[in-house]
Amino acid sequence: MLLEMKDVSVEFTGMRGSVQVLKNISLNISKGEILGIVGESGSGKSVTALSILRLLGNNAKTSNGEILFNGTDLLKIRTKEIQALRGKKIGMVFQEPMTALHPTMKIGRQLAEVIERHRAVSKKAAFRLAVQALKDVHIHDPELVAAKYPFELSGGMRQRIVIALAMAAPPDLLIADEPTTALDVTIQAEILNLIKELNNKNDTSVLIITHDMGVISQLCQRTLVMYGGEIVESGSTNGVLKNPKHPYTKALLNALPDLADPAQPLQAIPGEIMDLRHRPNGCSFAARCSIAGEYCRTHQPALVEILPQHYTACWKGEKEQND
Amino acid sequence: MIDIHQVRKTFKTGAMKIDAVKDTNLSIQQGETVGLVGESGSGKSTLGKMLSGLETPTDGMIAYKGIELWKKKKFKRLRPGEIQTVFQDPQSSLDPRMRVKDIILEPLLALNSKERKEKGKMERLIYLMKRVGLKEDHMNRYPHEFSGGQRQRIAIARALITDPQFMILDEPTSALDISVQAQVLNLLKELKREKNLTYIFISHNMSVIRYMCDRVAVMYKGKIVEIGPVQSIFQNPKHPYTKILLSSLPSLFEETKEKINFSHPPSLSSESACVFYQKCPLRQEICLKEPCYQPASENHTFSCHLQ
Amino acid sequence: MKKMIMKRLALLVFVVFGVTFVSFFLSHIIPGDPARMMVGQRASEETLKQVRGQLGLDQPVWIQYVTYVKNVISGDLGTSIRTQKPVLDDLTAFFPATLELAMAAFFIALLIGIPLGVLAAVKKDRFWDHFSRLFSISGVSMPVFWSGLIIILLFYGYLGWFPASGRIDLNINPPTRVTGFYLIDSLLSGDIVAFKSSLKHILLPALVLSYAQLAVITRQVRASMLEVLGQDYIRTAMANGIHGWVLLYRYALRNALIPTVTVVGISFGSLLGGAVVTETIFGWPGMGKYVVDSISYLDFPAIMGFTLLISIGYVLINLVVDLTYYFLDPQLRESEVD
Amino acid sequence: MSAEIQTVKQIEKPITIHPVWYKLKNNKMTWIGFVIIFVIILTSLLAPVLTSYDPTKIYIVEKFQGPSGKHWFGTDEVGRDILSRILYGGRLSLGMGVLAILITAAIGIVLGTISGFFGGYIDQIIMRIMDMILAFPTLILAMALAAALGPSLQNAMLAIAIVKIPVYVRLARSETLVLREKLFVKSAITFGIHPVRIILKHIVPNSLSPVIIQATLDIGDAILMIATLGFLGLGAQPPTPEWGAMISIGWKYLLDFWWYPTFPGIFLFMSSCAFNLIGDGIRDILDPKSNS
Repeated sequence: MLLEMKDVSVEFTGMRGSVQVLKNISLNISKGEILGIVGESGSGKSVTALSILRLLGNNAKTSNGEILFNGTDLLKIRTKEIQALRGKKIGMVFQEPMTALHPTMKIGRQLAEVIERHRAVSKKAAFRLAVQALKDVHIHDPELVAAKYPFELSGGMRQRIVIALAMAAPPDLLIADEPTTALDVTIQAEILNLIKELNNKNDTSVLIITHDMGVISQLCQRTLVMYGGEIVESGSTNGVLKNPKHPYTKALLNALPDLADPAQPLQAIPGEIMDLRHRPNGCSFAARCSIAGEYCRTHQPALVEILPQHYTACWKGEKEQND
Repeated sequence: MIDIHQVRKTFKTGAMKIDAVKDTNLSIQQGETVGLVGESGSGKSTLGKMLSGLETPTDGMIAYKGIELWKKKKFKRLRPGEIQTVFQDPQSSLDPRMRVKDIILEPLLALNSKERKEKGKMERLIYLMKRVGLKEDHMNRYPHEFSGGQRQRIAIARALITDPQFMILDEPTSALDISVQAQVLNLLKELKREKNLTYIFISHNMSVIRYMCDRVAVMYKGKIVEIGPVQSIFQNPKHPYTKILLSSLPSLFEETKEKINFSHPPSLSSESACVFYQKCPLRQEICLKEPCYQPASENHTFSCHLQ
Repeated sequence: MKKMIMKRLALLVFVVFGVTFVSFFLSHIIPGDPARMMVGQRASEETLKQVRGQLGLDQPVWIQYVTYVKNVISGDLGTSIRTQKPVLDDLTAFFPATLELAMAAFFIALLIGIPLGVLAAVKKDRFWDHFSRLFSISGVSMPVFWSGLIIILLFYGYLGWFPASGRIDLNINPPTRVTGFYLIDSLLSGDIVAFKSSLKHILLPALVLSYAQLAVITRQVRASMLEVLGQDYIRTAMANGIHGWVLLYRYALRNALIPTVTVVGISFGSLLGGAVVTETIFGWPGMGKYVVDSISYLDFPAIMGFTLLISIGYVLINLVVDLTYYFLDPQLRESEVD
Repeated sequence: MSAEIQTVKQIEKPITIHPVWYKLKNNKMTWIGFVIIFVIILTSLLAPVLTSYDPTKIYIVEKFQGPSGKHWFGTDEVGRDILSRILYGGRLSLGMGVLAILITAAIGIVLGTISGFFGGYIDQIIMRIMDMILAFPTLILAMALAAALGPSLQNAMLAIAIVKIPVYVRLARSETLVLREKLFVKSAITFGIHPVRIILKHIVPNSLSPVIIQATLDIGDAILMIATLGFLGLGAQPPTPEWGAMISIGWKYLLDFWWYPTFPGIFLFMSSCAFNLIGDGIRDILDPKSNS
């Protein structure tokens, strides 16, 4: 197992006490695998990604649990060690390509800077490798682009460069947090293809965070569904999308306009997204769930294997299985 | 109901002139929902803004019910409140310092006092709030106390207070989560039926367009490259850009779908070339001349040489 | 870049005209008669009239203005009523002293302000942040004319470590004039004694003068550092393994300094203004003292010459600011190429 | 040096409530500022009750007396009680400082909002005039204006109000430019609401907080500048008990009678400091950029 998160919880401390944004998250990624986390805003999917590299702010506290990367617990090692790991072993790509690059440093220099960090090469060689890295993410005229500043490039180009930066080492694991959300659909497709290709070529594992079911279905082998800072369902992408077990996953898929009949109303999920500051005692989805009973509101369900390699955290689902 | 004739909008940045919208024709019938789809910078929002009075057309004519909206660069409201807009970002479309009640009633300030009194009655306000899914006691709260979906409901209630006939929906659900998006889309559909509204629906999301619209116009670099009934466009796209757009839509259940990609910019170009020339995978020499519109089927036209 | 410099120089012409215009007419609404001040209370109407004629004060105001502008263009700023010397000569005599003081204060402000601002941002809400906050708030709240007095009282009155006035000890000959800056001139002529003495003299006034601007610079650096550190690209850099000094210096500070440049430019202008007061307290023989004396004497040509000089200096500082921007921010460089 | 800098800007949270009061409660320095101002205002208003001395009455026999039970802060060169002069002077310094900023902020908001909202020629004209004012160092221009208007406390106040106008015009203008792009303003335009109403209802209220922050900080500065003009003889004239004017006379006696310029200076420093503390605190509370 390349990465193993076990029972990780994260709290944010603010002016008025603390809010639990992640609750007992466990997941694992094996070598060469693409794992997807899908969820809406407030589900904790981005926090999960940031917690791995310990990039959460000072107001965040990661309590209990462990994050094992190649066997070492990332939560226990010293700051220096995690800094050495960032980019070298685990790369990360963020949502906003427009602001993710150093605005006053040339592209080639930015890449060379990172390459120098991770590989024992001379300045000159680093620059050559930087140009090569641009070529690897399918940028035409890499020499020309290397001599440009970020503001001279389009969003799609910048996201390619951000990916090139993250892949500079190259790392064993690439975390991509909504890598295509800010891009046009047509560009999105190209970026997703690029990620898939890099995964193939280098055998790099990928953790992809998204709100878009389409991205999940196109890219991921396995999928986790998050709601309210918890994992509510996990399994193979096929299983989760075609045979969803958790009422939330089902409802989410039904709410998509993609396949809906325009003559019928969409099956919307009633209510609003859970407010993390008022975490209920029972299942966090119970308030919006169409099949929740009294028991669901007072008792919290655990993630159980309902089908082989397919887990869900739902009292009803378990009963269904038992019946 | 709406007639857009040869409309052009040119933005100047320094010495550069960019046509955000060029030579666009579009007419919208009473009661239909017309979708405008395209990527960022395609001019779809600019077109919407010219209908609502936020941008002045550089050239051309826009008429509402046969009467020109723009006369000598001045926006004429035949009757204020007939055309209303709902914007994308409910975060910034509500004044953070106003109470919900005042926000919803604000458009009435443009009406004459008789109409204002009539439409601003408390029962009407409460009815509208309930209709869009808000509670009566939300009236005295401030926008920051609401979630994104609720704010969009407030924005919709505000647009409805003047009893408009035509609404410009500019990416109304793009900032919302999927589960909330479905609620808002349903609401918009119901309202349309109830009040016999006409919509122009601007979005970059093809599946939302498919679900919401009767007709759709695909825009690229300021030009409508293809327009027709939703069914026809989705099943039988003619323009290469529309095809790429449809093929890049990540689909949930189809495993293998043939993907068409953009082409890289050619060395040769011309001022009068087709708008899609730079990226078209099928381009040929003839494309250096701007193509005319040609019919594909009933009501379905596109602008490409190569079909 | 040429275009930008041309723009600034065009503005300079505009400002020179504007400033002469405003200061000229301002000085003419000042109640008081400079001719009367010159000849004294007991002089006869006859002499008064004669002096008026000499000064051109009997002409209509706009003719006086045209004459004045003509003279300014040919480099003649008029003759000071108070010192009876050409204003230009007076200003060139006093200007280096003021500039030396302002520059010294400026470097102190930069040298302490930037690191303190960075430290405060990095250690936000911890000791150094609180310290820098208190330090800078007291800096902007400190009346220069009062803090100067307290410092004199302490270092001269009680401790006797530093002199209280002048640029150099009276018994030491000022160094041969090359730049007009004693510190530099004394080094150029190898006169260590003069250097030490002028260093001792400049230290207290420069410190007092720099305090307020130091505070401003510290706050600005802290604010823009915090903003930059919160930006996405810093997070990207961190995720790519950039950390420590490289992150702080090459990624954060370089961009944080861009908005700081404007503030630094303005603060240099304020230093020239603040010098007026500091010079009065420390008996520093610069332009500040000269202008205060001129104002109380209603010495129009001197006041106008001074404001003109300061305003031109201001425009030039802005030009330097623009040029700095130009080198720091590639996006600006690009947009210039139209 | 640690690189663990706060980086998570946006926590995924659907609703945020302005925690202004929570922050204000925790901001000790702001409270210290409020307390100082309160004490200075109170004591200067209660001056007739707190001291039995007339601030302008000359009593040569008691000149240059050091601090004592009788005269807490000593007496000046003609035997006036320095404490009572400071307390009465507080009314002038604070009052004039606040007034100057109120005037300048009001003018600045009006001009800046008009400039930003309408743009075009109006904007060009207003901004070029502001550039003119900005071509002078503030203090020098204030000195020249004060001299031109004739040295007095009121004129010093006016001079300061004039030289500070560009700051507020620029601030209000840039806020307006940002707000003009906000969708709630655009919406109001699409409703067909009159521009004046849009400015009054949407632009001004939403651009007020940076103006308030700037104004609070500037009151401290205005108090200092009024005192500076007084010190240079261009402001309040003797025997007005204005702090700057007091120091202006007192500093000549500094080495022998240290208390004379020292105490007015302390009050000057404290009041300016208090406004800066409050302004700085409010900025931290209201400015979203400075939050973590």
